Amino acid sequence: AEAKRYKFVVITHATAVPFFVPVRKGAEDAGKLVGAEVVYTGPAGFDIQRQVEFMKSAIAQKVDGIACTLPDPSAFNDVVAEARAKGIPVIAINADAPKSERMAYIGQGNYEAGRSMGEQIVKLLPNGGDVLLAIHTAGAENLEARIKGVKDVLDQTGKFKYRVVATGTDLVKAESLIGAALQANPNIKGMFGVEDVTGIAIGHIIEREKLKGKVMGGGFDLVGEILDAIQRGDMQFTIDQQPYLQGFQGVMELYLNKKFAIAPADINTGIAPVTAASVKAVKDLAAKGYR
Amino acid sequence: MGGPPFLSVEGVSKSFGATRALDGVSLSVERGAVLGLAGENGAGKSTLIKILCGVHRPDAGRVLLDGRPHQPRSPAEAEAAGIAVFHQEIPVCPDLSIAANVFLGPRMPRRGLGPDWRAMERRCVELYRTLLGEEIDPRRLVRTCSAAEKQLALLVRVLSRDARLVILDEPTTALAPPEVERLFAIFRRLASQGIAFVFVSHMLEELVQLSDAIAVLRDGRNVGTLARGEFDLGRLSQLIAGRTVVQSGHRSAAEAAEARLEVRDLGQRGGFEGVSFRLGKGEILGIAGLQGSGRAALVRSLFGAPPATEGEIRVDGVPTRIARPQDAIRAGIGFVPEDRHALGLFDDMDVKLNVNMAGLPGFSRRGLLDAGKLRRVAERMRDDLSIKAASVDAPVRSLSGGNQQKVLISRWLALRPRILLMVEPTRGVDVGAKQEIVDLVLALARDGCTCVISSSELEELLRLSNRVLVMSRGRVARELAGAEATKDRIILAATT
Amino acid sequence: MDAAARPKKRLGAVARIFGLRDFGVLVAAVLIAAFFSVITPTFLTSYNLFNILRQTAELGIIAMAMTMLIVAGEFDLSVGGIYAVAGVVTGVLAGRHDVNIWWAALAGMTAALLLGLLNAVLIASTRINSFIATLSTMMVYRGVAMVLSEGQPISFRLDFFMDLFGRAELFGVLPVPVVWFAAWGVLSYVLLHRTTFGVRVFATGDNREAAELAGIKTTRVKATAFLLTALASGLAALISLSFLRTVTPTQGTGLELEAIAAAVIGGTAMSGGVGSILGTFLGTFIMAEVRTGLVLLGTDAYVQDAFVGLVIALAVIVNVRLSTRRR
Amino acid sequence: MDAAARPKKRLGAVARIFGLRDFGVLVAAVLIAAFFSVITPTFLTSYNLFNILRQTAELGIIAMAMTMLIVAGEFDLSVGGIYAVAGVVTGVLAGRHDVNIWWAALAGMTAALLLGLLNAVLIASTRINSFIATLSTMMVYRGVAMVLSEGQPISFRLDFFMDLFGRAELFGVLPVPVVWFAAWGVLSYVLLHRTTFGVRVFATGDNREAAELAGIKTTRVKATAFLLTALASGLAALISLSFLRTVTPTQGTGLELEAIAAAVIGGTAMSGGVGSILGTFLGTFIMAEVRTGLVLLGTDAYVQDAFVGLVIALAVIVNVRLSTRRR
Ligand SMILES: Nc1ncnc2c1ncn2[C@@H]1O[C@H](COP(=O)(O)OP(=O)(O)OP(=O)(O)O)[C@@H](O)[C@H]1O
Ligand SMILES: Nc1ncnc2c1ncn2[C@@H]1O[C@H](COP(=O)(O)OP(=O)(O)OP(=O)(O)O)[C@@H](O)[C@H]1O
Ligand SMILES: [Mg+2]
Ligand SMILES: [Mg+2]
Repeated sequence: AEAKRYKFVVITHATAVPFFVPVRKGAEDAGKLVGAEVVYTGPAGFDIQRQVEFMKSAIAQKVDGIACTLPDPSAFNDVVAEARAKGIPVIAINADAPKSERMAYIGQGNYEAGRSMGEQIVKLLPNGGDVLLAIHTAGAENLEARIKGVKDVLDQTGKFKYRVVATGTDLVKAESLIGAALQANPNIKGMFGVEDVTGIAIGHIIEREKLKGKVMGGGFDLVGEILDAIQRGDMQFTIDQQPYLQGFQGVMELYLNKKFAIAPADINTGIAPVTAASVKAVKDLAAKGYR
Repeated sequence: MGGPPFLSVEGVSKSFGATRALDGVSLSVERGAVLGLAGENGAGKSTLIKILCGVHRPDAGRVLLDGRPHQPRSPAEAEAAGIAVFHQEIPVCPDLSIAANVFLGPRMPRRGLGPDWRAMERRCVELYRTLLGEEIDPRRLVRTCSAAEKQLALLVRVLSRDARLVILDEPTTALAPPEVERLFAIFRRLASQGIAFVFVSHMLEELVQLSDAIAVLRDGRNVGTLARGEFDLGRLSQLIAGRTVVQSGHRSAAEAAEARLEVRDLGQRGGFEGVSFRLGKGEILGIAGLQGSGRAALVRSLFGAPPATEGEIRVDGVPTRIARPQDAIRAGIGFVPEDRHALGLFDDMDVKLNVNMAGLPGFSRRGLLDAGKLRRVAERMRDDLSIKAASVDAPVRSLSGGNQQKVLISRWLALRPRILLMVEPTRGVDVGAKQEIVDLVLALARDGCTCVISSSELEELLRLSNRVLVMSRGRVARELAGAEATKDRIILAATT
Repeated sequence: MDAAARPKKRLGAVARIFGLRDFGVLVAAVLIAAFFSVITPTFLTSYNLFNILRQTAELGIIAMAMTMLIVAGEFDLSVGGIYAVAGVVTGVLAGRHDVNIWWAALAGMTAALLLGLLNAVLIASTRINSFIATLSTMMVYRGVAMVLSEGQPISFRLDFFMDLFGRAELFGVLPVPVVWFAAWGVLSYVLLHRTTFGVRVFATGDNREAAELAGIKTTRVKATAFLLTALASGLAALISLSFLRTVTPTQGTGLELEAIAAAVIGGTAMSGGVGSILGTFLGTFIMAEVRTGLVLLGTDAYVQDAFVGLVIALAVIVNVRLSTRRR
Repeated sequence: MDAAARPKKRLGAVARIFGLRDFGVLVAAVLIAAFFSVITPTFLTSYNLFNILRQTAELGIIAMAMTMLIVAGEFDLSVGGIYAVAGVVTGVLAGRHDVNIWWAALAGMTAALLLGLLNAVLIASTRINSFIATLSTMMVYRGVAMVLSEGQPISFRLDFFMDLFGRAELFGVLPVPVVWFAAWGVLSYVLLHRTTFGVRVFATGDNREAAELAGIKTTRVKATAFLLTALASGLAALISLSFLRTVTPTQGTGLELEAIAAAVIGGTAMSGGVGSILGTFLGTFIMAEVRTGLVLLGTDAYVQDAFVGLVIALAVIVNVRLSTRRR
């Protein structure tokens, strides 16, 4: 008989965020490769309640597998269990809830990503000092986890004083507010954004104020503006979670599980941060949506 | 009679900021008596009433009800003390039914937690039947009612409260003579049962007809209380205005003149039909009729708001399509609507903009607003019409009712219209100002402007018009020219 | 010139028959459901329909209270903030300080009511527009939720309380949030459409001065409506935290506009004085069925919200058309 | 009983002197500035003040157009969506398809105007409330921006265009967005307060039926105001993309409420018929100075928005108090 065309659903917690574009591409590429239908969906902005509803809808459709972010330690336990009970495999990508019945986790934890940013900062500023941490939406769970990771590393050294600025998702406002914070404290030795918006803003400010080399800069994710800033030398690094891999492997593992009953396995997608040394290679791929 | 009066007001004063609305007013009402309250616009009548019913608190003085101090802190308290008030501004809730409006308030009949709609509706029908001799649908939304029907609903409301003191602030401005007659009969009957009335009106005939005594306010002071027998129309109008008001005369039938406005078989679905007339230059046509006779709709249709659906309109012999107000304005037609607040005035704007609103295109100079011309024209109109305003920069809402009305009329006069349409041009305006407006219209006609006036005040209509068109159920019931037109003939034609 | 000035048949008698006023929105809801049922077989399953109802519970509870408030002539943009504070207070006490969940929930509800009271007092004492007043309290309340929770989500252990408010399924199928939704709906319906308080609410929003002159204490009516809205936000927070076993300080962002949209789809007039609980229920349902239907259809993530917007517009137009024709 | 019924002195002559109408909000703006200047020395530096002005340019341009629209009696919640579409259209053409930036910008502006036209037509033809109508178009437009950009930010190469709209500094200090802001401000001021069109706008919002009877085509007035608002959103998008060299499909989220808030802080009445461009300018400035001041103070990230909310409420209260006393 003709092999069944599988239908997999990929659900992320904020589809409007550029970060997830490579996740989507990875998932869709994997789908094409194995001849499965891949539907990418989820709430536009962070909203647990709504994300649960997306998962319930997927269950209602009796899809063949779900790859989804689980950005809360317990909110998704029921719905994941429900899917599993109905024979639908569930794989966590990007954000994990270890206590849920998800079969595997593919990604790098936000907290770990934050820690790796913290380690970069310590490397850049071995003597410590005042640093600025920027976040676009205070209280967004994944971002808070990253901030916490950064803080924990910095606290361990005992040499850093940090301040957190919340800017909103609007880039104009972000630049302005981070600029103001820089004005308020001329001793600042570095500025680091835990997502793309503040990351881009930091790159722009260092360029405009000609602070290259005087103030260190770092960001998150492989967006063009940040990579440009690294190439110019205005910023020193950005943290990459290889989101393409999260989407790609998520769908692959679902497929393999469904087709050959291969048990999904955890994959750590985290690698060393992108710095001036590696930026050139990464940039072309990022423009194509792979990184 | 002996004993203290039922209601006595002793030296009551009230100021709003710099405006002294009431200045030591004293007056009293006996049980079973009707006290008329007269005075110019802004004399303080409504303010006094709002003190009696707990909307405002007096700055000085006191009020005694039944010999005891009466100081309500809210309308609910006043109602509990046996006072029912008909307010001048006709405060209804348009999206509630007639029954709900009639019974609205803390004492709305209830069954358990809920309102007892069935009882309310039944009583509402009964009240209309016994009080007005009318059959109504109590579930009808007030939004769909005409001004007169709203006024009647609030009157029914006031009369249903079993009050000891009934206060009526200009209750008849939208009503036709037969309705007024019927209401007055009810007021008299209730008075004979011992209920006290305070009755405010600018229609002196009504005041004279109904009141046992009339108190006249001027600038917040009681300038005299006249007992029955002491008052007549002339004396009253002099006391109100503080000067002798000369009533200018009725104009003779029209001189033959070239046709300015011709209307043939005009009709509007649900409004009126088959209306034809021909008006000469400088002629004044009065339109009479009961509420719902289609008279206001007819006048509005000549301004395209909304347009007639059948028939033809000719201006100066030229067939003219009037689909919207702009068309009418272009044809040299002006329109003074019946409700100056809802349809005429821009409350947040000053006098000069209100005056010039219809002629805006003429105030653009090199793309910018010509502020100098705006002021010049407004000041000229103010002087021509003797509008009393601190300046043309004063907000229009700071003017008295009569002066607000003059502002509205001046808006069209500034455009030198060939035809001026008016509905209830003197509603709620005091005697002095009323006469000034009448004079204004007559002068306008002398200058060759043709006027169409719809009004429920027959005296005024008769004083103004060369001819009167009486409407009944959407059709022209009779056309009365010159001396033919009398009050009795009009009422007869309107009611049969 | 104006819709209101057009001739209208007297429908009095018809309008009072319950439900006919909400005919337009009912038609819209059914049409949408029919559309999705034809296109995707999963739509018309009891699992999916209960899922839609479950999903609307929180929004619906708040939207129905908001309806009362809008009918009374005010808005509350701070509902999302209150929802977050109520959840966070409960969460911090029960999840972090091991206070008994019942006491914690009581504290959460009390907090919600206090915030509602603050709204009411602010608007009554300053008479500033409630749109802007609650826009500012929205930001303040959200800040409170952030500070109290330290920006972190809070999780709970499983408990009977959770079952009662969010997790149990009556008769094995009916999710308990739907029961709460229904209960609050009946309560709101009775309050707004079957009590004299409801009449006062309509009168206040219809013409505040007229209501005052008729002896209605309109400030008190509005304050009560603000409190009820806050209460609804608190209840919704308890249902949400029970169902998810998590609260986040950012929860309920954008809820205010959705609640207003649901009410308006259901025929509530933004200018006050007109509205119905049944209409709002249907409005909430429409929003949820569109969302779910689109997901079942596999609509692209980027255009889902766009379609929801489109359907909101269509539903309002259908409702306005059908109602003006009948009035 | 009502605020409007309170005693009011006739200030006629005084009111005409430009700006005194906006006295309350001016006082609020100055008080806030004084407060921050005392507490933190960096506040009163030209760098910081220009930074504040630069930061307000986009919001301010939109808020001033929104003021006209609110004065005319309508709202536009879709400004953020239009802002995003205008930016994305320009970005996709210039950044991805190498179209000349000037043509791309023209296309972006055209798109903005078309979306504004769509709003105007929707509201004029269906007469549904503009709040709900533009709430739905907001979602639709945002979806358009997402689809066109494929959800990704788009970057530009540096260009003379960028200098002209966003990056140049006149005389070495004055950022060019501030110049655009000022130019648009003067234009809006003249349009609203110094032309017959402005009088028509006020008349339409003050009393629509009376305006119709005075021969004003109120539908056309409203449509023009919608178009101007869309134009402002487009201009703001060009400034933003020039300054940032980046457009994102999510840019401008929440802009609509900020623009309304700025207008209302500046004394614009939500019910139409009252408002001023200068007031809105000051309102925008207040919002920005508070945000910046709080950052300079080193306020906790979690409570920044809460303080902004607090100040919005205070500013509106101060303004309402001062204006009713003077009117
Ligand atoms: N709420 C108010 N606020 C400010 N001024 C007021 C208020 N109410 C009345 N006034 C002023 O008080 C004075 C008396 O007004 P009032 O309404 O009592 O007059 P009136 O005799 O009823 O006039 P009319 O015949 O036009 O109804 C007027 O100058 C009016 O401007
Ligand atoms: N809010 C207000 N502020 C100042 N004066 C007011 C206010 N409201 C009413 N007035 C004044 O009170 C007086 C009575 O006005 P009101 O509009 O109540 O009656 P009116 O002018 O006779 O109109 P109508 O009979 O059509 O209701 C007028 O002098 C008016 O200017
Ligand atoms: Mg009066
Ligand atoms: Mg009057």
